[in-house]
Amino acid sequence: MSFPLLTATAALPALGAVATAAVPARQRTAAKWLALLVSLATLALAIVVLVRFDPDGARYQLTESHSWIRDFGVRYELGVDGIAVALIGLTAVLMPFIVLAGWHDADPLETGSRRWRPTQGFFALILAVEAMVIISFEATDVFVFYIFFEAMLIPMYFLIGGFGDRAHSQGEEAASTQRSYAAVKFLLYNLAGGLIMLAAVIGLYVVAGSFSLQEIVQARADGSLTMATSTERWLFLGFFFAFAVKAPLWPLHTWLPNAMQESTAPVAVLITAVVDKVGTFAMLRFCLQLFPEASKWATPVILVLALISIVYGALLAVGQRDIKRLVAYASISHFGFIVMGIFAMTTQGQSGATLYMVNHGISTAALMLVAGFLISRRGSRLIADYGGVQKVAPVLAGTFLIGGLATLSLPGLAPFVSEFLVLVGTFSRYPVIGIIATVGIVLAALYTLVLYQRTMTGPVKPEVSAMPDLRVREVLVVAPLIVLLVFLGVYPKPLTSIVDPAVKQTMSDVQQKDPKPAVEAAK
Amino acid sequence: MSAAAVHSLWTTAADPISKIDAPKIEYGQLSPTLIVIGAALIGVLIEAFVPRRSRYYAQVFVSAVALCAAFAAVVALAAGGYGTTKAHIAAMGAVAVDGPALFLEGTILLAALVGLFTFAERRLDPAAHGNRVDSFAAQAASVPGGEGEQAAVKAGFTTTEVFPLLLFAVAGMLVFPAANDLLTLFVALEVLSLPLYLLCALARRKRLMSQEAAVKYFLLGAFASAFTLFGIALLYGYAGSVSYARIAQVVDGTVSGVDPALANTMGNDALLLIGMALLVMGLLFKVGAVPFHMWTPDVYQGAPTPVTGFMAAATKVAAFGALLRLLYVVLPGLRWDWRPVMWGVAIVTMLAGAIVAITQTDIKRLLAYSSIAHAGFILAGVIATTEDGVSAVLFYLAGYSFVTIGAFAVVTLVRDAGGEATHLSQWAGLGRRSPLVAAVFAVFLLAFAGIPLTSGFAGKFAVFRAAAEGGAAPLVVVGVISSAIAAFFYIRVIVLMFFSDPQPNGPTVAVPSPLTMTAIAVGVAVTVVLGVAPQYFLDLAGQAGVFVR
Amino acid sequence: MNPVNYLYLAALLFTIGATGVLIRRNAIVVFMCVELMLNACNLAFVTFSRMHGNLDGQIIAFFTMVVAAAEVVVGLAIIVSLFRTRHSASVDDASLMKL
Amino acid sequence: MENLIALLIAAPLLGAVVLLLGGRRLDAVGHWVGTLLSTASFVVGLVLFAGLLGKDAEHRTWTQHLWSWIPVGDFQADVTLRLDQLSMTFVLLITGVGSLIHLYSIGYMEHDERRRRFFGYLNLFLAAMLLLVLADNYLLLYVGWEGVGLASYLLIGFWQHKPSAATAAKKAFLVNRVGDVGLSIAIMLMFTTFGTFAFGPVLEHAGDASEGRLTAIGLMLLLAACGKSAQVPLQSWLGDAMEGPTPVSALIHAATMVTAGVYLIVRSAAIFNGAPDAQLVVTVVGGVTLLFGAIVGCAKDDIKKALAGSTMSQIGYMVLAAGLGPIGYVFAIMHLVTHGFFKAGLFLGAGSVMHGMNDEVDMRKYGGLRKYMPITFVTFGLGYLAIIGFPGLSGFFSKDKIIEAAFAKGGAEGWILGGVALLGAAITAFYMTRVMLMTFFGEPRWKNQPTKSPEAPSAEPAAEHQGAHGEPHPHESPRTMTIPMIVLAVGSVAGGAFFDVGDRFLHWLEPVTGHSEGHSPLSALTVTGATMVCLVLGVGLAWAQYGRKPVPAHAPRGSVLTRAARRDLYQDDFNHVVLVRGGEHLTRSLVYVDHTLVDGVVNGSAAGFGGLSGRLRRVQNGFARSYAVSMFGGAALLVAATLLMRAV
Repeated sequence: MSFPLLTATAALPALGAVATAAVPARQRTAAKWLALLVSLATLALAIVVLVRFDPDGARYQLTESHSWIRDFGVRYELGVDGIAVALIGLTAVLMPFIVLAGWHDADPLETGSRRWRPTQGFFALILAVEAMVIISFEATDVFVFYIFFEAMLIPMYFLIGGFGDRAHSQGEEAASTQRSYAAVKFLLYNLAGGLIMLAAVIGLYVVAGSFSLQEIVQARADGSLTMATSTERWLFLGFFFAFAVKAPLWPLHTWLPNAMQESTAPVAVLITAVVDKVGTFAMLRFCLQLFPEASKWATPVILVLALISIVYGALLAVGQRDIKRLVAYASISHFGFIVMGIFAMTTQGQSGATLYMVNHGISTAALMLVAGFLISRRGSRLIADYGGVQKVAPVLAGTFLIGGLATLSLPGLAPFVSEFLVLVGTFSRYPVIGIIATVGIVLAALYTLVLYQRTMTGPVKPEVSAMPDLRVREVLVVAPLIVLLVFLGVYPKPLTSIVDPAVKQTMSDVQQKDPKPAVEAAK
Repeated sequence: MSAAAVHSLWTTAADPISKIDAPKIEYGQLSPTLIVIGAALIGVLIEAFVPRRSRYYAQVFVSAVALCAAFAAVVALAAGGYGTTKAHIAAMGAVAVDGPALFLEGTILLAALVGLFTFAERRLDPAAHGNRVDSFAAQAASVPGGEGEQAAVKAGFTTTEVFPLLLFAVAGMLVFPAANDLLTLFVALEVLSLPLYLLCALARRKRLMSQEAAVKYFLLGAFASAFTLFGIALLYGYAGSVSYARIAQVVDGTVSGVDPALANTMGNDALLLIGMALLVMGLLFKVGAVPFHMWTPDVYQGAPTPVTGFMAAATKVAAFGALLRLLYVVLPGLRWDWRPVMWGVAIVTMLAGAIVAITQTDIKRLLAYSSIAHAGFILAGVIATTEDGVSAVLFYLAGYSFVTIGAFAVVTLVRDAGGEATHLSQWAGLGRRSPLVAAVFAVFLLAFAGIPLTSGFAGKFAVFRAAAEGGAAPLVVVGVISSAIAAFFYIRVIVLMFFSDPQPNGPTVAVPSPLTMTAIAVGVAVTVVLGVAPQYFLDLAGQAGVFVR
Repeated sequence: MNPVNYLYLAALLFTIGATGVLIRRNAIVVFMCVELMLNACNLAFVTFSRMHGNLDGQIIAFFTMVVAAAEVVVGLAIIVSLFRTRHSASVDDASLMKL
Repeated sequence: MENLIALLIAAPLLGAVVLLLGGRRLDAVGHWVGTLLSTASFVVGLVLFAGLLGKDAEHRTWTQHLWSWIPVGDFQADVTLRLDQLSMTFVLLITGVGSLIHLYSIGYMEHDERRRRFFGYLNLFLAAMLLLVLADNYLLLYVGWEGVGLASYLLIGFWQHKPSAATAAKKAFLVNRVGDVGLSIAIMLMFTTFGTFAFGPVLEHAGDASEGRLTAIGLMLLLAACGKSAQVPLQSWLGDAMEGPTPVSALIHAATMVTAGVYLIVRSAAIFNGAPDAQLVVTVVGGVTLLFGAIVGCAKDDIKKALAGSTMSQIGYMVLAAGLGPIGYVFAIMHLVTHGFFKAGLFLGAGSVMHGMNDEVDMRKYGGLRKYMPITFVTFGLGYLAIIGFPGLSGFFSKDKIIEAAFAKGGAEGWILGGVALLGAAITAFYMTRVMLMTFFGEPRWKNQPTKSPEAPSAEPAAEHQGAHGEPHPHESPRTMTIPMIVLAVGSVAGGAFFDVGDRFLHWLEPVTGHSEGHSPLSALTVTGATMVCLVLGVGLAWAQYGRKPVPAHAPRGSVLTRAARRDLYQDDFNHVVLVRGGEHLTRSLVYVDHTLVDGVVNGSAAGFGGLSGRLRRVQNGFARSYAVSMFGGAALLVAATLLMRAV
């Protein structure tokens, strides 16, 4: 019995969360450092996973399997394929920056008893989320995945509802009500999705008699398990609904803007860059593999929804007055791309989608965290309250611009690679949809540059005239992300080489082949 | 009526006297019940002979010992294989000793033990005139606010009768799910109900509400048991017997030795169906299923909180046990008649409970409605009519009862000058004041909401899965939807506790004695264990899934 | 005379009792109506016992009486204490808790 | 030797990185670093050029494979550079002109505190532009393509504190993005058609693909070209782009970047050859833009905007030529190069003039400057002669060839295109003469009138020479500025002849683009003659209007056409009304929809449950008897239902 690496990767932050929560109220800073160290250690473990993972090896590697709840046919089964490795990597990479960026976000206000320890709670919750996200990337047992997919909501919920931007335009009272509204909305949306998925999960068990992803896929392959078409479709819809809420796909997206708007920048990053990825990841791993036929059946509708998300999200981003809301809608547009890539059912599309998950994570993190620094300086989220910042804080403005350029997927930065792959992948099977989707490219440029112009350029507003430039801690947060963006934009091969085999596998599970070019000779 | 017939009546009536032989009772196998009843009687004697100041301790001691002993007996029986291989009918066919019975008895006894701790709590209320007081009226007979009461309080009286009453109720609950003929069922029903009626009336604070709760509970309960009894009568009329086995045979038509009278009544399905409906209705009343639920909120709110907790937990367990046995042992032959009806009841119960709870403003009423919704979920499992269904329901009940007691125990802690602060607005910002209590309560709420890694989720999953396998997929969908609705108000409370600022003159959290702490701790422990590693208990419930008939 | 008639009588009594519970205000009377329902049940038991020619029904009737007696004890205790508190035995007055 | 290719890009890229990350400590030397590195790149270019000349025409294509970029299934994008005659030409033009303008900027930006960053951006531009022309596949070209877009964005908006500049930058980027969409779709089409998008295989097998697909690809490429090269209908950004510092206008918006579209079309010759319809569209776009730019150029009083219009029009010539197919490709590039010289020269001249005039850009406030800034006058004048196609100067050769080719297209098309080209030549002569006269001849119109204080106090250096107010004192610019002007002037004088003699340029480029002699219905001499006539007409007209009688210091209302031309033929207004306003309405309404409809459904359902709950809980009215009623009813229902079940 070898060392349970995957379990360790998830358990470490979990234990870290407990430890952090246990730090006495006085040693606030200790808690912060502890959290930072734990996240770094997790990163180290994730790197070990990355190293130990052999792209050309078995479908699922580093597998663990133990009996858990026999009566429910549940086994504690973990295993990673390339896609999972990539996303675990993303999570582990982002966490330290999230912790670092949120360094002062949870310093307690005066109110509350001496036992009230918001700081410890904040970082403990963040680590808890990390643990649950990682394990849901690792789970190859539907039930295990479901459990953590759902349980994840609770710490997220407290992070959103419990901690918000310090200075708030309408005062603390309004702030807290809006916060709890956002938190409740987030929870109910996702819980509803999750519960509907629960029905589907039970249905799956009734039909398949097992929760093990591999077993079911195997059984379906060798024909020992057959599903009635209607059953498969219902189950697929049950699963997809939950993931579409999480992703979030139009028209189930409205929780995201509120959640991101009300939560602090690091938490917002946690939501959109990490937690939401579980949704798209699950589409790729569970929807497609468990219900290939139904997936193909649903593809047209889903593609249209994705297309709507792309255009709609971008257009709304253009119309926002609030920086964070703008980023949120931009993310909705990007998630549209991801879903489109997944259901384009081409190698390029799905690899692109996976890369997109990673790159979008990094780019949004960069943009959002810088935006957070900006907001924390002026104490307002409204675009209109800024102007001419680049004059007083050139570094901040510069990083902000780079984050923006990444968001509009400028060639040379990572997101371009994934976005183009998604487009090509979609185009090669559904040309019209692919072409319409390119509208998203133009709109992305529009909302990003308008945001930059309104906040950073023009005459210096008096309120921002005294704004300090990025501090060391903040530079430490942003610089590595930017380096990553450039590196993955120029040399994404390490990532693609990990992801490709897994995608090919998925393609064969769905019995799909890439369309052949019209002129073979050229190849 | 012909003379011959009359004469025969007399003769049959007169004849057998010489033939009566002493009944054969398996005292060992009935020991749990007997122990509890014995302890209850001792409790009565204590009330009679032990001096007032030492009564409390004596009562608590006796009750605790009795409950533990009874539980030990249950464990011993289960270990002795009475739950599985040696399961059989004891006491001349009156009481079944089998898996479900033992499992439920065990659950009830543990719940009762935990409940007992909350009953015995004396630290929460400020000491009156130097005497530690519990949450029961100093002298139930005295008029609220009258000088009689003041005198009683001054004298430091406490109603230690609650402990024997508790034990009697427990005894009834132990027999209820094990009863194997309708008469025993009825008697057990009354034995568990009557003490509860009284306990409801004994609150120390808010006595008017307490008495009102008692009256409502009593009248409606009596009303319901009248229906039950009439149902029993009709079934007896149909089958000519009240023993489950016999009735089942008659229903299946596999009965032997059909005399003309029986042949006559057997033909009359109306007797059977109406009787069944009325009997089931009586049980549905106890579990608080819509539309027989209306007593629940009022009684839960008015009764002393420890009683509410105990009642909500143990009564549900016992009643569902009886319902299961009735439907699985007596009426399986009628499945196609009662299942659709129960479908309706389950659906209405789940939805109504969840929806009405949304707008509740009193924490105890909120929990009452949530318990209604949960009754609906459990019914979904009952309807499965598979072995998995049985074990799922058993598991659910086990998990649910401890969460409930724990939750109500927490409610007893949050107090202001007027006693317990049960209005939701008073709970605002509790998380800031005392994070621990709020966190614990949050855990219970999440368990109620069925969030994964809590017993609530495991139970819900088991029940829904059983229902789905039993071909009740629509029920599962409805259940899922109503859980989503229900989640809303559980979340509301959490929001209130953690995200809204505490009110200036809000309630304080009393520091309880180890008793209540144990109760809550047990609740949390069970919630987490059953949520994370439920396998062992699922095995237990699984083994206990078979009824003897 | 056909024993079935006794059943009709029992059903009638039961219905009367039930109706009484629904329409009467005074707790005592309501309770008496419940007792009436129980007695209706007893009648039914005895009748069936007669029809089937076994004694179970009669025995149950005795049990019922005992239970009813116990119920009376408990019930009167509660109702009386309520009456002493409110100086009224009306069921409708006891409606503090609602919604 | 192939391995030097990467060095071309590496040098300026390094410069960009160093200068942008270097921080203040580099402020002192930043500009020299930048200039040095771009010059280094130029030197490398020369070396490679020599190397190429060393080989015979067939083996003048070198590739350097650096690394595999995006390998996903059949989708294989590599980072490979390709140096052949075509890209070599561009490399020399870019690095050469680029270096000169670096040098010029040293003086021009002397007093700008952010000069270091300016040079960083310039280097960044060079790197991107070189990548664009050196890329070996369309996706890599796309990277350079957007890279220059970014650089142009940064440089147009260099004076970000001016809202107008920021807006202009944003506009340029957005309009270009529209074009880029075309490029990306074209690449996707290539991938689905050929399974690859590397120059080699695609161009080689272009013939095998159906004409329909080729046409589609061609049109998409054209869309891209329109965006980058400011061709109608995507030309609107170029005028505003003049908000940038003048060296930027010279380098990016005259000499190099804006010609990228022409490069793209010529590079994709094989595709266009297979798609006549696409070619026709290209020629039409070229022709229209040619006139559009020229007309706009006639009406502008802002010297830079006038030149911008001219740029548009000249690129129109190139595109037109490129659209003609093999008979035009070479001349398109040739005109591109010569235009690079004289237009850059003209812009630098304009910059020098502004430098001496407190950043005054309104030509109506110039006049008689030849005495004050002789070098500028001479260089500018030579550029002027070159552009109008004065015999013997570079413009004469390149433009003349294009006009011939246009006629040579044959048929009605040929006549129309040729006519347009001729007309264009006439108008060119007119507006350039106008610029010349208004600026350097006539009475000084700037005497004893304070010029408006420049919008960018820190920006244009002249502010220091003169208190921003008070009348300007025109003076010659420092040497760092004049030298580049002189060099470019030489280029614009000699370039054409040098290329034309013995068809040097033709032979040089033919292996890449291919060439076929069209047979024009008119003899070359006739065409040249016609061109001369047009030229004289244009000059004469301009002299009649601006030379004979004094120029009014304030613009007269002017004819309908004039007013239309001043407002870019209302094209911007159209955009504003249709796209901007419409877009704003769309987004605003969508925001509303999202809030009320999409979100409303959710909140509504929540509220609905709340209301339902509120209504249901009233049933719980506190009266025991009503509870009993519900129980009784329930019992009745239960019984009824059970009996019913049996009945059915």
